[in-house]
Amino acid sequence: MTATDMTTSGKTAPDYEYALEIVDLTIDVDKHGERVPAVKNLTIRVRPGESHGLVGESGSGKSLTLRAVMGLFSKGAHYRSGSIKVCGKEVLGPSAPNYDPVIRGKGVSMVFQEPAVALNPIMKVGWQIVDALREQEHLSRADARARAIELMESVGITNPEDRFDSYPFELSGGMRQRVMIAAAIACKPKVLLCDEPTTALDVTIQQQILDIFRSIADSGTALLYVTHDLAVVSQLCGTLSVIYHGRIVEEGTLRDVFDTPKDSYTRQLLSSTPYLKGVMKAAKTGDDNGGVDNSVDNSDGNADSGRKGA
Amino acid sequence: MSGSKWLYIGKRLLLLIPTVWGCATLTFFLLKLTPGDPAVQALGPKASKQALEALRESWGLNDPLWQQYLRFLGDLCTGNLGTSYSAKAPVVELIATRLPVTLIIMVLAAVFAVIIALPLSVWVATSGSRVVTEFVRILNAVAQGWPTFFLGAILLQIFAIQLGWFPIGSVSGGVDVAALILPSFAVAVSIAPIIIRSLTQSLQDSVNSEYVNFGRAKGLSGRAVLFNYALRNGSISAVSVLGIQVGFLVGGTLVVENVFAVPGLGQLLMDSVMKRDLPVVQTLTVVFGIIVVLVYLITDLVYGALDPRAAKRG
Amino acid sequence: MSETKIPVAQANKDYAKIKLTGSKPRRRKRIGAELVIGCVMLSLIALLIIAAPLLTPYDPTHQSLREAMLGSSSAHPLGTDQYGRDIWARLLYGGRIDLFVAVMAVFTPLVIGTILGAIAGYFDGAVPTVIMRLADLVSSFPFYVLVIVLVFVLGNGGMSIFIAISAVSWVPYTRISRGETLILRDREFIASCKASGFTDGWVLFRHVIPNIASQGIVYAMSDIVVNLGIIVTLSYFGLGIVPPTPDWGQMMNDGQQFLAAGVYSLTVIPTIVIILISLALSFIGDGLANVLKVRR
Amino acid sequence: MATWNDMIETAEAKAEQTGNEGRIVNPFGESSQPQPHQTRLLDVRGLNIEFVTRQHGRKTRFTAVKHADLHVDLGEIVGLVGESGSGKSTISRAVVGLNDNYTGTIEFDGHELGRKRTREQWREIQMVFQDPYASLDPRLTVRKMLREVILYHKVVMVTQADEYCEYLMNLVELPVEMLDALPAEMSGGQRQRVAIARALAVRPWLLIADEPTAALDVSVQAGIINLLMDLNKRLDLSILFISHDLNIVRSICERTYVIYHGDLVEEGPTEQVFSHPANAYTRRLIDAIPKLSSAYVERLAAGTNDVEHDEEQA
Amino acid sequence: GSHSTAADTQDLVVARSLETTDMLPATGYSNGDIWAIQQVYQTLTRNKADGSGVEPGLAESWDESADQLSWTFHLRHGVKFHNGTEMTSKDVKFSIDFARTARDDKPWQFLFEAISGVDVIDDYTVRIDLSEPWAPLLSDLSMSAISIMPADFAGMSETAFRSNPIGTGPYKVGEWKKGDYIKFVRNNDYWEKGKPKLNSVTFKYVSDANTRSQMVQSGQAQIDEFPTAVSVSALNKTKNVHVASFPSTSLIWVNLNNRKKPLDDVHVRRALAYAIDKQAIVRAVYYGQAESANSMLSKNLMGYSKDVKDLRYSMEKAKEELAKSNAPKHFSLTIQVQSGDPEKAMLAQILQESWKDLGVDVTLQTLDSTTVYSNRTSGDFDVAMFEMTNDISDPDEWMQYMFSSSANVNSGYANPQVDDLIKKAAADSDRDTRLRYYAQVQQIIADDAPEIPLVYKPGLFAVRDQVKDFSVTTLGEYKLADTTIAQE
Ligand SMILES: Nc1ncnc2c1ncn2[C@@H]1O[C@H](COP(=O)(O)OP(=O)(O)OP(=O)(O)O)[C@@H](O)[C@H]1O
Ligand SMILES: Nc1ncnc2c1ncn2[C@@H]1O[C@H](COP(=O)(O)OP(=O)(O)OP(=O)(O)O)[C@@H](O)[C@H]1O
Ligand SMILES: [Mg+2]
Ligand SMILES: [Mg+2]
Repeated sequence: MTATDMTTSGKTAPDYEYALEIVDLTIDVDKHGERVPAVKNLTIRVRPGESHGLVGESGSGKSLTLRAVMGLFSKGAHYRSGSIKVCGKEVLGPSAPNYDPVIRGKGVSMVFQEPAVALNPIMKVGWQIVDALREQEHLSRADARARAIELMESVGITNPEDRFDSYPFELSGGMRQRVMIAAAIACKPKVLLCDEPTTALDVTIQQQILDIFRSIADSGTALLYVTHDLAVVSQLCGTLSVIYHGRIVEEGTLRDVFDTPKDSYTRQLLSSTPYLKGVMKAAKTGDDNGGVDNSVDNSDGNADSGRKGA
Repeated sequence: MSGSKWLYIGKRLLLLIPTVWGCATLTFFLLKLTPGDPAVQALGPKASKQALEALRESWGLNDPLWQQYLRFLGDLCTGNLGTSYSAKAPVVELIATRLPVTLIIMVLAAVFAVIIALPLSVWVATSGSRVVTEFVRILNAVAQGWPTFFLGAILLQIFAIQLGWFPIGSVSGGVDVAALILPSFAVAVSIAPIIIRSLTQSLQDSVNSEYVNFGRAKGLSGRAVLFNYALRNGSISAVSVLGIQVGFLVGGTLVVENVFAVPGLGQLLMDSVMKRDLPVVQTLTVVFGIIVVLVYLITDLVYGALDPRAAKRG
Repeated sequence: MSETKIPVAQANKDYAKIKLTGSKPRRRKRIGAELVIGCVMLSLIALLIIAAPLLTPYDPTHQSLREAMLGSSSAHPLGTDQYGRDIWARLLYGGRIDLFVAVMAVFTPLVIGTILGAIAGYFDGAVPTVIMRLADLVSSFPFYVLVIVLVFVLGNGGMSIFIAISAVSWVPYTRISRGETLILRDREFIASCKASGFTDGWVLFRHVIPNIASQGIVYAMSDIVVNLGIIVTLSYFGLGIVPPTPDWGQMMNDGQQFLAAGVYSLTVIPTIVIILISLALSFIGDGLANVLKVRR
Repeated sequence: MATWNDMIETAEAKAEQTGNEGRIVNPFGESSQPQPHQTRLLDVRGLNIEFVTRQHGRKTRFTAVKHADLHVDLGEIVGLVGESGSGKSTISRAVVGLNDNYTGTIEFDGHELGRKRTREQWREIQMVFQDPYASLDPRLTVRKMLREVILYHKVVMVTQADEYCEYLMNLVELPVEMLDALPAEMSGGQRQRVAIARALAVRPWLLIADEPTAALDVSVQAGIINLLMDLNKRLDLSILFISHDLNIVRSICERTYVIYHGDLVEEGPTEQVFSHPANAYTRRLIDAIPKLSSAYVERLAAGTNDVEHDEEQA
Repeated sequence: GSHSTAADTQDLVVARSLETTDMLPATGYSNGDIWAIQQVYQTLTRNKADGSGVEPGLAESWDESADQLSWTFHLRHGVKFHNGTEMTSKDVKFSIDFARTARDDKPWQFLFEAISGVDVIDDYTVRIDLSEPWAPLLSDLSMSAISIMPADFAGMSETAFRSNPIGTGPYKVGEWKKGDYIKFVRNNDYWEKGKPKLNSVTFKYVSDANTRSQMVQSGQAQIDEFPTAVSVSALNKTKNVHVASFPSTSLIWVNLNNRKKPLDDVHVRRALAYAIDKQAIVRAVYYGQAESANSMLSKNLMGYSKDVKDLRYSMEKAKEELAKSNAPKHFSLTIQVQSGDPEKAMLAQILQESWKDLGVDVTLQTLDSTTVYSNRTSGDFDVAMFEMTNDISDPDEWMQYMFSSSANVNSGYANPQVDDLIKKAAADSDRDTRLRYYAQVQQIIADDAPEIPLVYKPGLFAVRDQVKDFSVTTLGEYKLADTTIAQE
């Protein structure tokens, strides 16, 4: 892995402590014609070179948070209050009510969950890296191409020269995810947001991708890594926040949270991981309990209606 | 273009054979079903019964239907398209002078339709404003409800009479493109609503798509994202809609040709049906069939060029 | 009793209990403003048309040549046409046949086309090929030749127009429905239906068609206006609805000869109605698209 | 309306009476449907599945499953693991009858399954699909969905259908009220339970679960897996459990097959496969499993977790 | 606009409602053909402008033999065909023989059946022999169908000649785009000295009436053939444009199928005729630009009698007549109308409404013109509407065509008395006697009402004021040899 060329500027002492600082962020979404908060007073701080995990169940507001940092609210999601600073500069907040897109690319970039839909389906993958470079770094066509090929190689794409002219649909899921990572880090962002980038992938591929992220973080980029897979967090992140229904319920270093979880939700999250071999075996042989809770697996869609119906 | 592409084109062109046969057969029997005697048309209302009978005999109209059909198929295969009953000139000649007119109207109409539809669709898809959406909706409704002959009359009144920018029914030798601009525009207006609808839809989809988001996340400017991401993707599905519309236009420009006094194939078709000019109608339907197949082929090729996935789907 | 299950997130529990009042949940499908506006507009127009006898004392076919081409007055709110017929009465009565033909000529091809397309998309083999070749053939056959010739064969009038349009316009529905079916066929629920042992016909009619119908229905809304346009065009060539049955196409075309004389109202009045219908259907189409959009 | 608890109690009471220990007894009584005779419920031998794909008009043959031998015994949970595209779903689709284009034999309960299956044969093997968001008809409420399959296979009488639906809901631990919910109104886990309920509605002997939890949250996965284990035990249901999540397979399966590029490269008792993988690929797969190190989890596993109670009381 | 050049170049554009499809004189039958043929070809005799008779054309003079069976024509000297060769007797013989000999595609051949032979006396003298005395001969010879062509088509095949006509007329065919326009250019060797004055005349085919008017309004064309009656006042108000009205032989009439019940009953036919308010039609359909018709013979033709008493509108009389008939109380009729003809469609609707009060249930059936004419020939109709213009100044053609029991117009009406009168009139060379016979026929027809005349229409033309000396003869021939275009 050639991580050396990824972010060298990160090593020079920056004039800010946190590469990414989200303070008291509240985001509303439209639900059944009402505007309800989906992310509530969320605060996350990530230092340069640090990998921070954001863990929570589906619908807890992880993606909304990341999209707020990118300034990419989809229809129906609205910023309400709070502040987001990238490299000390407020991009969204009281002093910047309208998101400033200048920060994208070089300041902050993002790897999306589904590489199959996040890559432009009709554009050769190489050009999807090149166009970012040309726009942001003002490189010539040839330079940008050379740089793109380097990047592709650095994220573990074999034969980058050949792959350059492939279309996304011609690549496997793992390859696509690598392309997306290469495009996301093309302009050496100070902050890289990752929205469940390995969920769609095989374990073996996941392992390789995680390696890439590790080296990106090592090169000084601040990583905010969203997942619901605690095992992944434990492999990659130094610190983490647990989000539950739009609120951070627990945060701290990996060891603190994993070894002595304080919040009950965190505990249940930890305990629901199906790695409890002993417990499993017990479940298979032991007697059953009729009083199992009926529906343990609810996304908050139902939770909300349940609340309202009550 | 790769070899397989040519193979594909070749295969598609082979489709012409059943299409031509189907079109011709359908027309043949449909026209045979219609009442009305081509001989009366050819000789006029004053002709004597004997003359009519003699003419029918010499045209073979008294033969059993299957014989007529076989003879017709034979002629078609040998490329013998016959002589017009009414114009008494070779059918090929009649069609050849009008074909360019129709083709130019089709192409211009397609271009105008895109020129009309593209900005409006982009406007609706990107502005997200209710007012814009409703404004364009009203434009669409007006364009759809406005009868073509009326639109034609108004266009002529304004652009030909008041402003004098375009000729009406030019009589210059060759094809006077200036005289085809208003008719093409009228055609474009009539097909634009459908294109606007589909283009807006697909643009909205692509503007809200994840790849556009990713494009922005990479730091691309709004313009770059709009053109290279949203528009290119969004226009893919509109291409086939446009193709189908243009295909439909072949022979569907009757009113426009009448109103603007341009001698196109649509008018010839209408006249020939009215006159029971079998050889002309039959050849025309065959020509239309060929044009439509070609338009669809071009559409698919453009589609394929725009969308690399198309090749894979086959 | 000892806990032997895999422990699960208990905190979820509070939110997880779904309280549904009554036996049926209130499934508030959000009917958008568009659908409401469109339906109100269309119902108003329909109401006017249905209640025509109450809204005008005139017989729409009654001529009174001595009162031709009158301007608007209290007796004739929209004036009279060249036969001295009351335009308001003709406008009201004129919608009956036009809308009926236009709607029927959408409904029939919608049903036929959707079923054919579903068959073509669902199965492999000869039948789909035949269907699609036929669709190709019909769509490469000049539409107006078919319509005009059919009108000649069948005699002009609403029935012929209906048959002629139907004979042609099933094609887009077939294409739409086939495309949707091809997508749907790859979705797992079709596989899961088959795995339940359902026969192909069962799956096709109970699962495939209901799920793909919405696209065609939405398309059909704009097709109604297209059909009205065809009726107008046929009237232009004198092949429309047979007089004296009042219809909008004939009205517009009756007005056509007056355009040269600078009298536009005869054409404009029915045109406005068609534009309003087009607008209403556009609202309904968009609204339906939203409502019918199957939520995943 | 009988609550779940009442239902279970009566069921258990019945079970005790009949000595049918550990099995949930259908409140409608065992139907006339025959029970399996063989312990070897499913026996797949020499299963070979080829796909012919067309690329740019050229046919290429691709063997997705190569001479697979695989069996499932009565009441057994068998795992099938392998990376994406290795052929897991292909095998399952062939077994369940969705793909009849294979060579080799698939025997079920001692009888070979033909290419055209009888309604009864369809009933015996049921499948739960990977993506609960795509495997339910989005237009049907749970009740309609269940009734359809119940009545189609004539599992109970029409008059009993609703009651039977409630029984099924209880079986999969869903509130009865949810019978009138649409898939869109349910979470992924709930949908997957509905899918399971539908599969169980026809009282199959073998359930094929093709990555039933892959699309679900970790916290939700546990519930589904519990349910499957539960059903296995209560209904003597054999399960072929397909997954690429080795952790889950390790937790619940007695026996495991490992598939790699269409080859079944390893087979054996789960523990043995995981602790002493014979095949290099299996080893690689196991190594790639992300390890979670949490003292809390360890304590939990060891049963020495008392922190929780403290907290809850606090 | 681009229209200021018409005066400089003397190029006239006529927007025409009909297309020119066939310029072979013997076979072209529609007005679109005939009026174009008349620019290029000429005939031995020429119709006088007012339609009252014939005057010398290519024949300077003629003599009739005593037995009335042989006519000698003296040809004009020095007349050149467009290809430069001089016109002589052999060309005349060729042309007449071509037109009269039986051929399956010659619609006019019936007109010349009385001719039994054509003899060349010398280069400038031709004798025509008749099988029976035939008064209309001179008029017949003015028919475009018997125009003089170069012998043997000047060496071309008939097909080639059809597309490259050669005549002696003031204009020759310059450019001909079938279905679009035909452009005539000046024949510099024309025998009438100083004519024609225009460089070129273009007949542009524009089927839409609005567009034709607009072309004249915009100066794109200088003449619009047949503007709609309703647009006349608007056109007259347009600057530099006026509407010229020329007398014509046009008659709009209703054809009844006298063979079908209950139309076979004269009382029913009379009732239907009485029920039509022609005055109202003149106002509502023609805005006064037409005249109600009293006779089935065109007003501007020789033989027309203004004394013919028609069945004037009277609902009482109509009902009385119907009461006299044995028609059922209610019966239904179908009116066949040609598609694409708004004027007739409007008339048909008016008839429909007019007859409703008689208890007649009228259905309109729109058919293409081919079918309408086929049905007329085969008798497959109840009621149909037609417009008729005559091509020659003699009424014989009209009489034969419309009223004789062997008529082409199939109304199924057969009256030996009428047949006899027509025959006698054709054979008689005394003008007054002929007129008397024809007046009698007209009154019989008016009373028996086998057909119902509606209106006489003038020839309306929207003309730009700059066009000078443009006129149209009663028989529809465009007099373009004298026409000039002035600066606007
Ligand atoms: N544009 C939107 N309009 C309305 N509601 C929204 C919108 N975007 C998100 N939401 C709602 O906000 C909540 C949080 O969504 P978010 O996408 O952030 O969840 P997530 O944590 O990323 O879940 P997952 O793990 O499934 O990706 C959800 O309940 C979702 O329904
Ligand atoms: N209908 C088909 N036509 C052609 N190839 C197919 C078809 N179905 C599956 N394949 C191919 O067969 C191989 C095995 O596919 P299969 O779906 O069985 O994999 P899988 O192990 O279930 O993977 P996943 O974990 O992604 O579901 C893949 O390479 C796939 O591309
Ligand atoms: Mg998310
Ligand atoms: Mg699979």
